[in-house]
Amino acid sequence: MIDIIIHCTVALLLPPLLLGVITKTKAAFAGRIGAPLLQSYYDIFKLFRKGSVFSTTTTWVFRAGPLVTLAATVTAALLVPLGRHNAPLSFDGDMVLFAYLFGLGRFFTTAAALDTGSSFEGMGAAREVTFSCLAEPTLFIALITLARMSGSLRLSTILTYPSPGLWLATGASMLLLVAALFIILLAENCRIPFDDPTTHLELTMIHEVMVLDHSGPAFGVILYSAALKLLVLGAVFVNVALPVSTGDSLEDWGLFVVAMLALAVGIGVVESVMARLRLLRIPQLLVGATILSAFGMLLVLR
Amino acid sequence: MLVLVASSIGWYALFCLLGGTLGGIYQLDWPMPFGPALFAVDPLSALFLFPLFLVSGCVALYSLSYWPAAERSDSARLTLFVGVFTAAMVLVLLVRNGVLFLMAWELMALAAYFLLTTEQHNREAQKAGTIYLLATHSGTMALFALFSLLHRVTGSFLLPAPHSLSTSVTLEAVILVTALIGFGGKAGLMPLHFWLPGAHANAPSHVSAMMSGLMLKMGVYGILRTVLLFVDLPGWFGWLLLVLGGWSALNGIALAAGQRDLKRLLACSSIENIGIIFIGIGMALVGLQTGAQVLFICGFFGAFLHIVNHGLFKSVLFLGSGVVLHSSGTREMDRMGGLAKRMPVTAALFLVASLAICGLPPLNGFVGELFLYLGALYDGIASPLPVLALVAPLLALVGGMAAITFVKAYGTIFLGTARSTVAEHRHAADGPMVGPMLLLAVCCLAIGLAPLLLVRMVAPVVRFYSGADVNLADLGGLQIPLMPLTALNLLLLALIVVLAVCYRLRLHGLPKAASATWGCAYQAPSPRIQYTGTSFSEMMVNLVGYVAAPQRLKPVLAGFFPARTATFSYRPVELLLDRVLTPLFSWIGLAFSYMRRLQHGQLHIYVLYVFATLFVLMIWAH
Amino acid sequence: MLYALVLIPLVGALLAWVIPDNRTRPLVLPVIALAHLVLTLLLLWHAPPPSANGWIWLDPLGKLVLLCISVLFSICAFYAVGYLAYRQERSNRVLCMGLLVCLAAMGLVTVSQHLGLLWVALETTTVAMAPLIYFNKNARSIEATWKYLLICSVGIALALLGLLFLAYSTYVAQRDATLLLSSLMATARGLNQGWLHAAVIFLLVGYGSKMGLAPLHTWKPDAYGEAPGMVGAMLAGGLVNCAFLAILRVYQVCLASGSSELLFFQRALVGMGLLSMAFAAVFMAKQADFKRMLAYSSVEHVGILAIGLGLGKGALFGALFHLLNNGLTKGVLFLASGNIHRSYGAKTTDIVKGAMTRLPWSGGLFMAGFIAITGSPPFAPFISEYTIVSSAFAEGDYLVAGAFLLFLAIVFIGMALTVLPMVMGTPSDTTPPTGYRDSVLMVGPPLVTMLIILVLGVWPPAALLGLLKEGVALLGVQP
Amino acid sequence: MNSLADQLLVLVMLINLIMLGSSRLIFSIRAVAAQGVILGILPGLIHPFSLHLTGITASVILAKGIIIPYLISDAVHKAHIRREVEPFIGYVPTLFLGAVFTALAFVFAEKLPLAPEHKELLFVPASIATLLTGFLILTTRRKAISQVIGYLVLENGIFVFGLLLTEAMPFMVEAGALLDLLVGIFVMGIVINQISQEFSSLDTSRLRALKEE
Repeated sequence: MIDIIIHCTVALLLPPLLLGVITKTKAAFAGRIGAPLLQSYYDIFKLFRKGSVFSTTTTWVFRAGPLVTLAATVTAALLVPLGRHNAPLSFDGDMVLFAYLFGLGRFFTTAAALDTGSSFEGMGAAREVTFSCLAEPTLFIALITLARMSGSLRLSTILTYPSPGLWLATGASMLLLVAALFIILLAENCRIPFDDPTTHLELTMIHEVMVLDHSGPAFGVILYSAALKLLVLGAVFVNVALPVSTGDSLEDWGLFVVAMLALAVGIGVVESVMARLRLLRIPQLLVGATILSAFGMLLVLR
Repeated sequence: MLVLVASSIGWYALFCLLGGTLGGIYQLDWPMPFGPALFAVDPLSALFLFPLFLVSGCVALYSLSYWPAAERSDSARLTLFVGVFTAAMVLVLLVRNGVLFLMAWELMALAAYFLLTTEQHNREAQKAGTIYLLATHSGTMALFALFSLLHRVTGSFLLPAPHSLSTSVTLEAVILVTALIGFGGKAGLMPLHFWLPGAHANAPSHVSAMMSGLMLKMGVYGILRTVLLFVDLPGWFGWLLLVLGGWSALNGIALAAGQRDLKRLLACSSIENIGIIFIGIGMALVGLQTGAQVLFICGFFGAFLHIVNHGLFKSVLFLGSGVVLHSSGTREMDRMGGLAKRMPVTAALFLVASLAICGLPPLNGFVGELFLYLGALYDGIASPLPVLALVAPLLALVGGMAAITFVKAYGTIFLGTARSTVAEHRHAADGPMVGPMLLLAVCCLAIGLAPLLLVRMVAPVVRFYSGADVNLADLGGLQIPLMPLTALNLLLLALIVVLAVCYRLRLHGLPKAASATWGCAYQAPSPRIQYTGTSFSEMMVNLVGYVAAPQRLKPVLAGFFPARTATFSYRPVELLLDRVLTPLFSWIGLAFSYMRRLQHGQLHIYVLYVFATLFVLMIWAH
Repeated sequence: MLYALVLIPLVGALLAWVIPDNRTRPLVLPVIALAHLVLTLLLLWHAPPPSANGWIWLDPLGKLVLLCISVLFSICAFYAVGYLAYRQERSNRVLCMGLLVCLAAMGLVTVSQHLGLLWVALETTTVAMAPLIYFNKNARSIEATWKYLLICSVGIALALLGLLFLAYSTYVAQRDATLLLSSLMATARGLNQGWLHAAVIFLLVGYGSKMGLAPLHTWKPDAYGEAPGMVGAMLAGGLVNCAFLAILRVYQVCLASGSSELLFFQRALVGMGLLSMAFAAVFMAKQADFKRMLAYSSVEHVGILAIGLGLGKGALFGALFHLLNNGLTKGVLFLASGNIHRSYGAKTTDIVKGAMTRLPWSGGLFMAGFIAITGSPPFAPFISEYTIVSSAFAEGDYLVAGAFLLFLAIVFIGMALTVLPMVMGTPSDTTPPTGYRDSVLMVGPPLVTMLIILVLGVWPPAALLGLLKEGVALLGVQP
Repeated sequence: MNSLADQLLVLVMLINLIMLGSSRLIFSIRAVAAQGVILGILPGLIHPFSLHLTGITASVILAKGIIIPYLISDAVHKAHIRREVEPFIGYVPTLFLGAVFTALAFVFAEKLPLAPEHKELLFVPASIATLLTGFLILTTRRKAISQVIGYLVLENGIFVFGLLLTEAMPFMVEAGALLDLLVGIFVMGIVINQISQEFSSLDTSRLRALKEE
């Protein structure tokens, strides 16, 4: 019970911090002081107090977009184990629902983007659906591989199963999976090298361009959902990549938060040292990730 | 109207049957030398009858306002054939005599032909009708062979009892392959799908709904019925179905993504859904053959649920496309836009169905796919060589592409602003046509929220195949998460509602403003600047260029102010039809025209033919 | 009573000759036709015993053909009244007489138990048909008539030689030549094999050319294409069936003579049948002239009949039933095509388009006929064709069955590509309107026929099935 | 008697060859008439006398020797043609083919068993040879009239064989056959007249409008 409360608390409160850490890391690389770590919280709060502008072309779909996305992401957050703790909700095949909830969110985000009638937003939406479509199989292959190792179909079991021992036994395969998952993490969250959230040219953006027309509380919701998504997918990655357990529940929670922050730093580092890929290259990278995960699966079968 | 009455009677009958023992048999002494005319209802036919009565009833209601008898002169013909079509499908499901089955089958196919060529003066519809008729009749020839072979094996024209047929390996293979050609062609399984997009696109929309939602399923029914006859099936058949299903699903949706014609898009997505159904059947058969019960159960549940579900949401989509067509006067999505403001109910229902067809929770499409995923995942952890596990990433890819397709369709049609003046000026309102659509969409949602309802209905069918009771709660360590699914779906809906209420309250206290869409500082935006559906899916279409292979005609631009006539055109190509079948036919036609010189009009050579025949026979007799 | 079958039409022919008025003369046709139909039904109900010398008797096979002919003729007769009202510009005396003489001869064919008499009657039909084909009196119709006359005459002459061979084989064996069916069958086992063999070949080629089996069918497209619709119907539904009856008689003799001869005959029939279907398939593709297309369809169905007979066993039922079905369906098609021809003044598909719009009834009937003739349920030809296929499968003749289905499919494709644009679609604006309108007399008869075909396909009367079974029994299979 | 019959049959075969080689239409018609007369005489030579036989002899001579040739030459006169058989293949090759066919006829006849009293006679080879000649004329000649002549020769060939059975066959059938032949030729004559009116020629190679492109 305590775990569930902590789960909810962490899931609800931690996400914006991750964004702050990433920004801070990037600022550090650029030799700037950068915004405060808690800047994202401020942003979101400020947005909730702001008025909204709605385009005259939009309909209720435009308004529903952020809300459905948030609802779907929150539901997904309930399914994924954070650290060594089981998720509040868990059943056989919950990973399918997990993946499809993101799909639902994406459907609404992109539909909302199209609702504005802006060509830029349409462009972003097209990219978003295409890239995530290519990313999806990778996720499933990786999850099946992990499921096969753990012999279970529940995310909670699958993702808490990896251990240092497993790493020692099937290192090569795990490495491939982690690489694939990291690529998925970056792609799904629209980070460099797939997308640059801070760019100033709408033509080259993916996620940010889709939400150009949102304002006020809705935009706050979007920011928050994005951060939550980062946390949820990050948790999947962290669970596989850093399978350390202290044995004590509370210490494990601490460990998880630290690991997530470390992941945020890692993302920040990647964003600082890499340039954004050309849009045409992105599918190739995603297919490459699929191949990596498939190869990892083959190694497990062997 | 009559169809409506009939379908309600059918409903009543179905409920009686569901309430009863599900084993009604009615026998009629047919004077033909093919044995008695046997009609029976078993769980398998009941499974198909359920969406059939539901959808045909809704379609009948819909057509009252879609094709009003007062305004359209051809409505008598249309209504007649809708009735014949429905009746023939019911017959197909009920008869247990091979010859009668063929009769009902062909009646259905012919009625569909007349339905889809209702618009007599539409050249494209005529062409599509011709292709359809040729394809379906050739498929019927395969069925001639199928039922003749069954007759050879059993010595009777009555369909053998379930699980009673066993024969030599070769004959079994031939029977299965003929069934696959005959029924698979009707179901639109690739590569026999070539007739489908044109046919569904050009029929009146409610007919398309019936063809796609119901008639394609008859092909599936045929395969399921054939499979049911055998004592044990050869292992390769399940795999073959699986591969064909996967191939259809992937390529079907790839084709759909590249379409610009709304109804063609829906038609191609039918190919995809049929593919998914066949993946399920293939999985179940593989499970049956290898003794993996979980695969068997998951495969069949997935397939059966999807059969019903697809019937529901595809009907909503086609009916919705009819409303859209009425109001915009075109099928080309790139000329539409902004319809959601003028017909909010239709837009909402279309959205529900789009979500369902993408398999997204909390709608019914997800339930069927979930079973398939579960089967695949279970194979992934349990089988020594988890080939079937690949179904999961495949379905994920297909699902992703479905999302592209339907975001594109929904976004370009209903969202944004009207792209052409044609779409703008037509009279448009929701009208009474949305009633039946609403009913179907509510069914979609109900099944999505409480899948147990449908699962209960489908369970007897699975039991029919396995011969034993199915305990979904525990399948070799796997629990089918129906209750958690309901809970989570409700949670999701509740969350959405709560968020919406909060948001609304929040907005209430804040300043609001309305303005034009942010055009990135562009000062003179026009509706034509919007992203088109074609551009939306272009990236994906390019990735799967081998199937969709659109033809692009780029104008050559010369000078500083190129002529206005230079336009860019984009046309999706049907690979099989345009690149293979049409050239093949013209080649054969050419070969035939050489052979036709035998009839050259010279009498004395004709006399020579007579004597040549005489000589040949003499020599042969020797 | 059997003699009345021949005499009534002859009296009618005489009447037609006597009546001077072009307008009232055609009325003789329906009167005689009705009398003939009533007589036929009476005979079917209660057949008189064989005549004294055994030459004349109506056996089940004859009954079947007689029924088909009589029904078809009645339909054509009523149609003719309507049709000839449109063709007042020329005398219809020869046409009416020819039709009636032909009916008489065909009646004689059905009751002949003596092969020689049968030959004479058949030759009479050949000659009587010639002026009918020439009704339009133009260059094309004369060419068609000439070709028809010559090829059929050569064929029928060969058949005569075959008959002589057959008679000689009895002569060699028992020093007493006979062509009486019953005595032939009684002594068939002792017949001289060599002569019998030669006889069978000549008879097959002879009657085959009359029936239109490929490659002896060359006259068919020309004659069918140029003759008026109802004459085409009588050719395709009457003459073909008479010739087929002759072949059935030969089959009976073969059956009685033992297995080797029967086997050869059956194989030859199947071979020629498949060849006919193949020819038809090739020639029907892209056929621009719809009447010629119907002719090739007739070639195809003659092939189906031959295959059904050649396969024997269960297929015999199909073959006999198909005889009836094909005759009636062809009747509908020819009559409807005649109407369309009248209405457009053309019979090529580049001009004839959208008949369903211009002539809803005739166009619809043509469409229905097309669906029926290609073996689609719920019409009767489906039943017969399917019986033949399934029996081929049942006997293990996979090759024959496969080829049969393949050709059916090709024929369907070819025919559909001609028929669909012609019937469906939009009429082109350039076609000048003609005086023709669908009238009861010109649409009613084919409509009735279509209904009969439908009933036969769904729920045939038990009496007919009993007749078919009796016929099958004569051909050696006890059902 | 039998040797006389054989000689007549040889004559029949010679007439065949003459017809193949002749270029004049009227001459061919006369040759057919001659053949018909011979055919009329033949049954009397091989069968014992009877009323039936007389009837046949009389009617055959009447039909084949007089009426039919008359009908044809009438048609020829009406169509204003005298000569030119106009073969598709030259006379010499046709003659050669005719010779080959005659030889073949003998071979064929050898294969078939004959009743003892017919063993010595040439009926079967003569019949087949005449049949084949008729066929040759039918396939190689251009004029409609020539084709009718070919058909007649064909019929004669069949009739030669029929002579073997004259006794056994009922009169009615024979009469019917003859009558049919007569009417057939009559109708052909009418048609020929129409052809010559319509095309102002009897050249059947002009009758080629009805064909598949």
